[in-house]
Amino acid sequence: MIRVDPRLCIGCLSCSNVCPSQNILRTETAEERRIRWKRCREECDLCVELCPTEALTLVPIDESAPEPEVSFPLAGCRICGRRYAPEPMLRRVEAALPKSQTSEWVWDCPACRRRAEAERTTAETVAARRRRRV
Amino acid sequence: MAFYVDITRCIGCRSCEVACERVHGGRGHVQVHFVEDSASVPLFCHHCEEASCAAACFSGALFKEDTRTAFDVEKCTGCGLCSLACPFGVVWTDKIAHKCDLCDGRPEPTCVATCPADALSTDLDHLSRRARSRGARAAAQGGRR
Amino acid sequence: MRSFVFPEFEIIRDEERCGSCRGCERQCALGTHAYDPVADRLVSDDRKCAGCQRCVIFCPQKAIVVRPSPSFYRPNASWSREKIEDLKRQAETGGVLLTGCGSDKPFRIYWDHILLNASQVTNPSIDPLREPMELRTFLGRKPEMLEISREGKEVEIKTELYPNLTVETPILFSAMSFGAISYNAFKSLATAACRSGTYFNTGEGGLPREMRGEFGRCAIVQVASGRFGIDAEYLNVAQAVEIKVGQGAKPGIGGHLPGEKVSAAVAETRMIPQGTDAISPAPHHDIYSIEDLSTLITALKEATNYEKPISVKIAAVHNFAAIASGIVRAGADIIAIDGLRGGTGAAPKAIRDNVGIPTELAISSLDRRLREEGIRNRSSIIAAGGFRSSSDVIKAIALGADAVYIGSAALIAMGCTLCQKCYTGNCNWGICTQNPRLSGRLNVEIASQRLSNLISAWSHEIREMLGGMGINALESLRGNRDHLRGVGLYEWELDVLGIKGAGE
Amino acid sequence: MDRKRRSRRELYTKEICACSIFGAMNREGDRFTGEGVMKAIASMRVRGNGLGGGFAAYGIYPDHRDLYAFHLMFTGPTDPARRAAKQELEAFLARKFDVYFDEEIPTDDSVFVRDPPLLWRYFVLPRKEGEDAEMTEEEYIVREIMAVNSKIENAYVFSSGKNMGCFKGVAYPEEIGEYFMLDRLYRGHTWTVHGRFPTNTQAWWGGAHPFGLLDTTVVHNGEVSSYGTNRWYLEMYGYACTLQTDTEVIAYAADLLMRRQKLPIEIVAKILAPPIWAAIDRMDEKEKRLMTALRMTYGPLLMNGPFAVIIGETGRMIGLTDRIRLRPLTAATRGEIFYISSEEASIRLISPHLDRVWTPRGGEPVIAEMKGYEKGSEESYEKGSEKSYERIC
Repeated sequence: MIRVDPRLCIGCLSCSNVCPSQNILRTETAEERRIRWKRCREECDLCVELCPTEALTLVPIDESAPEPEVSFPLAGCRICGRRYAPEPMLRRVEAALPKSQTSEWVWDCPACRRRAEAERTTAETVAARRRRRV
Repeated sequence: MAFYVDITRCIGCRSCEVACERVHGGRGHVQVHFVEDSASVPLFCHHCEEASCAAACFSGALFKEDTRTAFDVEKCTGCGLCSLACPFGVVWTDKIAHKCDLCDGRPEPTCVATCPADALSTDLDHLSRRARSRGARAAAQGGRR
Repeated sequence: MRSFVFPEFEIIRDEERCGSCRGCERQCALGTHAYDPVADRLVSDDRKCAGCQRCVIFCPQKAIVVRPSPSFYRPNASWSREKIEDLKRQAETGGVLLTGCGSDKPFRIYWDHILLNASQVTNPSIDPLREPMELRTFLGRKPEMLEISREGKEVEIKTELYPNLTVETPILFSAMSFGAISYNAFKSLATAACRSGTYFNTGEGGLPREMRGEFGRCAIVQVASGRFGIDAEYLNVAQAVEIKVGQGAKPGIGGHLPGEKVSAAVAETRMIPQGTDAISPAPHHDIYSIEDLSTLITALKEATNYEKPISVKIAAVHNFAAIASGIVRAGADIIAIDGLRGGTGAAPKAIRDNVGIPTELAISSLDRRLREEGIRNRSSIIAAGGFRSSSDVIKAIALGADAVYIGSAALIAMGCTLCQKCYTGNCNWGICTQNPRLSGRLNVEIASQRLSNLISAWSHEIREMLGGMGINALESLRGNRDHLRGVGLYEWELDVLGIKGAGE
Repeated sequence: MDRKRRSRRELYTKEICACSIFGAMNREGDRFTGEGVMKAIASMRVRGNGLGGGFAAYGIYPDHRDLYAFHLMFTGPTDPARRAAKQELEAFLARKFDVYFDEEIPTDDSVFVRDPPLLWRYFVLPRKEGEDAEMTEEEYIVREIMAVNSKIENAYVFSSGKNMGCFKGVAYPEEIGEYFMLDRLYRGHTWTVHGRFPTNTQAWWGGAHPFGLLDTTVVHNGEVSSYGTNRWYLEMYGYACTLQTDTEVIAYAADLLMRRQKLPIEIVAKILAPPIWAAIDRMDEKEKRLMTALRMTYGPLLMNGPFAVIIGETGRMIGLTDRIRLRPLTAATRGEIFYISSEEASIRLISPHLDRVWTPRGGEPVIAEMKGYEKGSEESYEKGSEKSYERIC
């Protein structure tokens, strides 16, 4: 079975994605993301191998140990307010970005980023068309 | 290699979206975004020089290869860090990351080949030549450039 | 060049069951399985499959079957498929065919032709669940006799005793070096040996520094022809030193650890530059004769202050019994003999399958030879090569071995499926590889648990069989051929084994 | 199959048997006839089946006390074969020994015994010549006996001590006693007896017990499962095991340990029937070290399987059972007489009022010694007393 270090886990769901046996359950509501590792008897190690933070360890099965579970509140978008990602993930992304870049946009949701990008690139055209219309 | 979009020519037909989805098993990488009702813009992966998605990727699935940001589907775990790291919000994750691969293996990205308005190109020169000729034509007609 | 060889295996995927979870794709380091995102299904390339069965075991839907490819050449008693394909491979590569694990050729397995005795009426069998049943064994030189002085009730031993290894069960882990096997596999062996009161052998790869404190007390360290990883601390931290002269899978040739497997940790332990090939020469270049061996034995005894038994490991070849007797006279405290079916990480196939003699015959003739010369108690015999079960072990002991080395059996306990691709370094089970992604699959805690379970299971079975024979201490079975009978063996084979035929 | 081939394959046949054993010693050294012990062993008739019985008697040849008494048995299918064996043996003896006196062993032919061999006794001293001069007499005799037993066909030395003798054959022990007229002709201070129950029918005279080498004799009830191991260890020390019995290996082991290696009997008992490791691990350091050294060095001499033995020597009698005590043994004293027997009833039969009766624990020897007994370094024994050793350090 799997032992989880909740201090390291960022809630990215890699483990759940790669688990062939679907032993890592995810529950996502508008407010929070919850992950539960079932007491799995497989020793396939894929989740351990593919955890970005090495938060998981394969340990011998122990029937008495509780099933590990972690939950993360989702961070809200600065612009639209929609909750879109667990905060530890965003912090990790922020830390990983090249130093030359600004990083506050990380706290915008992808939809808002797309809208911003679209508005930026079309600003000139839109303005011109407005003028023409006027 | 990257995409260049001539926004003025985009007619918002979403052919690029459809073409991309067709090639990538129903999971496209292009999204045509409408700004009010006055403009449309296809949003693509920019294959950024300093790709923040590749920087955030822990498994090595995203990496810079020459000028493009390549994606190795074998290594992807679908963690979603790349989609959170894309400043343009064009990478998305659904058990696995979906990101433009420039239609690897085809002579030309499908979206470029498909665009009926000739708004897309992978060749910057093509666009700039066209812009120059448009300018020249306008000048010849005595109009403003 | 296009390969004319059939794929060895055929992969059958039950599309109904397959949930496209891609577990198989991630499990296979050889790239056999691939995900086709357009069709949302998995596809397999039979050619890449080594038959290790990793994907089969870990497919949560049990959707995969890997079986030998049914393709065939025209049946030909002389040209078997294996011979044809080996030849084709050589025509394609122009090189020596390498292989791993012990020989899989159908030489007679004598264990399966030997039967054990049991008590009836005249001699009560002993119930190992209720009575003590002793497997403790000492390995090393024993004195001819004990001289004892008595002062009233005070008894003193005047004879100086030789250093001996004490094992709680006569099963030791064979030499498998860090480098040939992964760090995790190596550590699992060490952990299990310490936990089970037995020993593991470091092989020729040295003992990583951080393991010395904890695992030195159950280590036998090896000095082989490449002299990798040897320093004074290495010799002294262990409980015994083994000089490796030969290996059952490749008698007469050396070893070759390819540079790709020499990772930073391996390089540090072996004391060689990272990424360089670690080549063990065929002979020890300071042993060209028995007197040179004697010198090395003495040198190692000096280096370890005469506190450790010195073992010499040789491959069982035609005249080995005479040689072994010379080795005992040269001062070896333990003789390890490795028979025909001994394993390897990499060996030329031609050598593995054609050189040596079976372990069973080797044990018997070595034991007899040493007894005839009256030097049997000057040296213990550890037999190696092809032990598959507790009954093999107990038969070996009845033939005259003091203990056995298990290699393949230990690896199988950890997950090995004997796919024989050890030499590629891409072991999907994380055993025979230095790829951190693959070796990480082998969990030390779980693997060592499997190993100590194996040792405990075999020990229990040995106790059961001993009790059935009415014997409650293993030393009373050693060399006790009276408890063995042969079936289906020729007269000469019974002669060499020194046992009667069944019913005789 | 020729002999060489047999030995290469070690195709030995081991006889399996269960038995009654009995021993009596007068610790004052007064001699008595074999009548009592014959009566005692007869009472344990059900423990035997008439396929073997024998006696060892100490102190029976006071007139030849300084000569080695060799009892010889010439077997063989026909009388001429036996005579031929005798001739060969005598030629051998003439080369190696000075024979002072020889005679046929007197027997009472009115007692029916099956297929008796030709029995002869020789009183000899060794004649050591050349390089053999360096050897001790005992070494020399052991070597030559091994040679006779393994090389001269149909001739077996079955008794070879000074002032003692073994008498044995295929019959119930009391019949053997009558056949050899032990109740009339001989008086000894120590007697050990054996009644045999072999499971195979091919009993032969040489295979009967007791088995003796020099003045050490062994009567034994049991089956040694470690026979093969014990045998190879002893063969390494030059003992040729030819009689195919467990008793033989016990006798040789006793000879090796007590005579050649001069180990005291308590130590020998700890070698033949050592304590279990669990017990050793609980001992104090010194004792643990000793026991570990013993088991390490003499592991192959551990007698595994059920047994009870009485080892007789001139002036000493030792009873010992295996370490988990699978066969019975009872010891008793009455005045200066010391008894060891398979069954208490047989002792009570000849001596109803006993001073003390006890059952020794598994693996712990009971030792009876004659007054004034001195041998080797064992002066420290309390003279003429019996002991059951709890611990020996």
